[in-house]
Amino acid sequence: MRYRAQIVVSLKDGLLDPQGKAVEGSLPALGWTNVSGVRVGRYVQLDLEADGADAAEDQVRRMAERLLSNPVIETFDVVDISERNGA
Amino acid sequence: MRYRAQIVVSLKDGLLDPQGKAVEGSLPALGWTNVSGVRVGRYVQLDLEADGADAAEDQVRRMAERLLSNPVIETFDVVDISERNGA
Amino acid sequence: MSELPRIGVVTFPGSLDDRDALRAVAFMGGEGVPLWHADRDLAGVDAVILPGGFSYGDYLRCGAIARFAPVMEEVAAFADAGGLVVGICNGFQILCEAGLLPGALVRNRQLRFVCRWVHIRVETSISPLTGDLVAGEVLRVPVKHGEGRFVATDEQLARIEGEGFVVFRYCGDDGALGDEHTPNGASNAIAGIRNEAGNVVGLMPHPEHAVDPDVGATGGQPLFASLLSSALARVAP
Amino acid sequence: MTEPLHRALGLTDDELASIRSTLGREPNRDELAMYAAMWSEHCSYKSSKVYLRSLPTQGPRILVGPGQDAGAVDVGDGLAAVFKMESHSHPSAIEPYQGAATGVGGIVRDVVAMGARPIAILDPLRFGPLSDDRNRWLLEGVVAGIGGYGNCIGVPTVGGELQFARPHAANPTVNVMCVGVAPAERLVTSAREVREGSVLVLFGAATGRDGIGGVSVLASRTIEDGADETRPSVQIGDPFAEKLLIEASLELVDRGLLEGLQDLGGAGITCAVSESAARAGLGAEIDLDAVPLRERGLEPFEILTSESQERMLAVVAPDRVDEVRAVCERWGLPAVVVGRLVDGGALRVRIRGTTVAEVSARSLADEGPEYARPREPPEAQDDLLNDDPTFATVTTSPEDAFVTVLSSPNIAGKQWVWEQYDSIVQGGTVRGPGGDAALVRIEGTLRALALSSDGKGRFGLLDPYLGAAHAVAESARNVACTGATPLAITNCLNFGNPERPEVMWQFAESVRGIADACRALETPVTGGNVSFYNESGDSAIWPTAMIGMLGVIEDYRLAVSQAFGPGSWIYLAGETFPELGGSEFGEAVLGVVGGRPPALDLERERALHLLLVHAAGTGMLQSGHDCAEGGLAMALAESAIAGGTGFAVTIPGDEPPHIGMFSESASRAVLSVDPSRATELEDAAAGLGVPLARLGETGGPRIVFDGVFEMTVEEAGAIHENAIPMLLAG
Ligand SMILES: Nc1ncnc2c1ncn2[C@@H]1O[C@H](COP(=O)(O)OP(=O)(O)O)[C@@H](O)[C@H]1O
Ligand SMILES: [Mg+2]
Repeated sequence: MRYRAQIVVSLKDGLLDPQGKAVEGSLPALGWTNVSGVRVGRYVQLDLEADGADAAEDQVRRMAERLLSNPVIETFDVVDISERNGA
Repeated sequence: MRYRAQIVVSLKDGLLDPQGKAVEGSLPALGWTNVSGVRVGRYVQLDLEADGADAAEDQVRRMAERLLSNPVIETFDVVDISERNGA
Repeated sequence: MSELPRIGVVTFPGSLDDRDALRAVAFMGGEGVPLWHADRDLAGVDAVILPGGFSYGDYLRCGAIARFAPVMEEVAAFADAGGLVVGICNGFQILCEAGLLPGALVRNRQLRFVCRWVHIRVETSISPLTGDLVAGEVLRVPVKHGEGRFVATDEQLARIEGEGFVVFRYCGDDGALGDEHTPNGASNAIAGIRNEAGNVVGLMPHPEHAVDPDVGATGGQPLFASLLSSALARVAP
Repeated sequence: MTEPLHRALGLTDDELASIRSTLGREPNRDELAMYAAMWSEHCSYKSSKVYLRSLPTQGPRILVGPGQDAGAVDVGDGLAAVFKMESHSHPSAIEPYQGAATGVGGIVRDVVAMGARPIAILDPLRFGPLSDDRNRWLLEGVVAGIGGYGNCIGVPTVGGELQFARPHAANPTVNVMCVGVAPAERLVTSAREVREGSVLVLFGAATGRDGIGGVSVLASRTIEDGADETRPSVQIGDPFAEKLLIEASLELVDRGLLEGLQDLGGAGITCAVSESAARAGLGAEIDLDAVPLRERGLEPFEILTSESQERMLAVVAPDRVDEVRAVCERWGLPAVVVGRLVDGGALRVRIRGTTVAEVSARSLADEGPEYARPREPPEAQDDLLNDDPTFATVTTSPEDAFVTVLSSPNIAGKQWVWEQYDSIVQGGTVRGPGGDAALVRIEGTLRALALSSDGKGRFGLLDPYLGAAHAVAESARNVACTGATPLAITNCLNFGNPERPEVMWQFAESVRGIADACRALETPVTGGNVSFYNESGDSAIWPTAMIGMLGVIEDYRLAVSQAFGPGSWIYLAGETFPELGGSEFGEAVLGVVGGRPPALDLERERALHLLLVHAAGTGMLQSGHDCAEGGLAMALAESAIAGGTGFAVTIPGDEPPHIGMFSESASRAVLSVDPSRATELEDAAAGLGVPLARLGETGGPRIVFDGVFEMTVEEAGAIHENAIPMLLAG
């Protein structure tokens, strides 16, 4: 079966997030003074063939560990895996 | 109340996504030949004070339109807004 | 008239080639006027350059944050009134983000920063940089960017091409187009474009780094010469 | 088993004992953390000090020698060139992009802390073979990180080195050199008048849990054991914040608002404060409540040793503090008063009104331990020397050997690397990457700084003394080839575990080699950095003394390039001996890393430099190029490729061609002159006692080794340029 997986890769908590810092710093000038804790990460979407959601999730996790993230500074989260009929 | 919003910004479908292609291209060498349609986007998480989820969502959309995404090349999706009690 | 054309160069936090642009203006016989991102004031200059660099680190998207700087309101008003505005590299990205030019600049196709001398072909005389040049002239200038691949929606691109808004294309030393000459994979080898009125131009290459023969080729000289004469020609709005 | 805290922090029992006796009591854990950070190998140089003292550091043009943030050289017109090299190998081995990026940030702050504007970066690198995809990942990440940071702060990267060797696979070597310029009288050195009561202002980024113990753990323990706890110590660089920090710092210096300026690097606030105080012969009081934090709940010892990037500490007269604040604010940087200098030598740390640490500033900064560790040559050393390719029987044809060496990644073109670097920003780059040395002009003058970085890993393995001396000689030769006079060096000494006698022997020999070469070439040492523990298990990296040479050319319009033009006569200056020991030919063609490295006669070397500078200054030369890795054949090929012009030469000497083509004899350069200037060059060479042999002529589209083989310049150029991209394509 065909699955679509969505993975979010973000910097480990506690690490400086320059992008988030820059976005947060620019918001007040745009009139938004009520925002905090901005963090910017990477979003990866991919399709894969697998027999069963478990197999799919298992592979996605291994891909995320080896290729999509560097465990030294990043954590990842498989936010969704769902079957895609057809296309 | 305090809300946490999660926004995903991705390149428009028509646009070449070299990052996605690079990831896809490196998978077979690692033994994963069953993956396709890799797209890489941006993930933004932020906290904001608002009276009510609708107000929060409304502001998040406006921030996404004005700052977090560029309509010429990107689309955005507010994947989640949920209340955060306390810190 | 003996008065020198006064060319403003805006410094944003993270601008890098602002000094180089001021130096190039002076080298070509103009008066460079430093402008500051936080000031709502263009000091009555005859033309404005948004220089290269990494404004606000180019975090999020190149130019996405700089476009909201106070000075940009003035630049937009200046442009609407017909004032000459030139965006170089990061400046080009800022103009696109601000909607003063169509399209956008995204990650190079090869996913790597590229610093290299290239050739560009002038496509039109209608722009603040090409008034003294004719279409077809080939210039040698450097590029240095990680996100210089020009893209636009199909409608935008059709209009840009249809109405001749393309000012520069990457090419070979003989002016021939070809993928191998395009350092970033830009649509239609586009290196620079203008707005409809023809008073705003943006380009990825760095003409300000190509005026002094002691440090390289001089393909930027005719572009700055054009800018200075257009600036002299028109009464600043 | 839980080991005692001091050991967990990298302090030995003896070190703890001496801390006890200085304090006259038990140190508390905050004090222990401060000592651990300051007395780490990285900060205290405890294993290397005794040797580094033997380096020549004096000279008529030396303004600031070792011991400051960076060294400074008088380059005329009252201007000083400030430069230093540093290693960021350990973090780069586990997070190549951020590890290398923060390496750039750190060395740039060292130069800024002297009050100089950074105008150039060089990045000598070593990796394992590109056949391994982890090594490709490391190279791609490190280069992207150096570019990502350097490009974003607007300092051109104008040179470096890239070499490959298996022992560098687990431990890549990432060194970064930064060069700056400042008016000599405005240099911010400890010589400045710093008074009791002066205020300590911390400005720049907020402080987080970055690289806590990073120095003492990351840099003082080998990757292997406890890779896991070292991991969180990698930091994320913020080049945008650094750019603002540079501009703010230089504005503070220009406006004369500072008594002192310190970057915060290894050991963070503890290091910056204790050094500022110790240098002034004073103590200090600091209040940790004032330090802006990035997250809640940092413990005192974390704030004290955090290595959060993009921060600076200014020493300011009390009546200037408001002006300092205003400048920082204009650049969008938080600036807070964290303390002041006080009489007596004590560094007192307060938080929430209570004193958490009280130690002698000098004991932290200057009275760290010092070891004369045992040293002895590895047993296998003689076998290595005896396995000499010079005497091997060679079946490979000269043409095949030529192609093999030309496409070896050590020799091949490095444009894949330097095209990812902005080498022209600031508008001063007269000669960027690709030549023997880069030339960066000094604004408002006709002078240019000539910069080259060189290390000789193979030679170093076979004979650390010669390896280091050759590195000094080659970097000076690279500079002289452009017509510039070599003036001074900085260095980064990359070695394995100093607790092993073989490594300590390699280190001592290397320092001896640098000292002798720098004395003979009159290029004193202005500073440097030592990186130990570059090993996993018992396989250390090749002993690599990386040399950063700085020279000056009086008129950059007379600078010489390596590119051939048509119609010139080609000369080889210097003499070729049968010396294939440790050569590229040996490794690439015969698969042998062994033999005796070429001999080095420093008097001959110096004579060659004098000839090169004289010949360039009188405009004799069409081209000049260092003849080193890959020998005469490669020097000729590189000049042909650079100029798109061929040549025809006869290899001198009666040995088999591969000796004359690939021997790496020292003190040689390939020169080309217009025939009308030939006798002039010959006379000059004779006058200086430099052997000079005419090899042939330039011109045409072909590379021709008479009676040996020929190929087109175009073909050779393609091989040279495509080698590394092809290896990276896997
Ligand atoms: N990592 C690098 N970064 C920037 N430039 C580099 C790098 N590696 C090599 N180069 C440049 O490539 C050219 C050739 O390098 P190298 O072979 O070490 O020169 P040489 O043998 O004359 O010392 C030099 O100009 C050098 O600055
Ligand atoms: Mg070299």
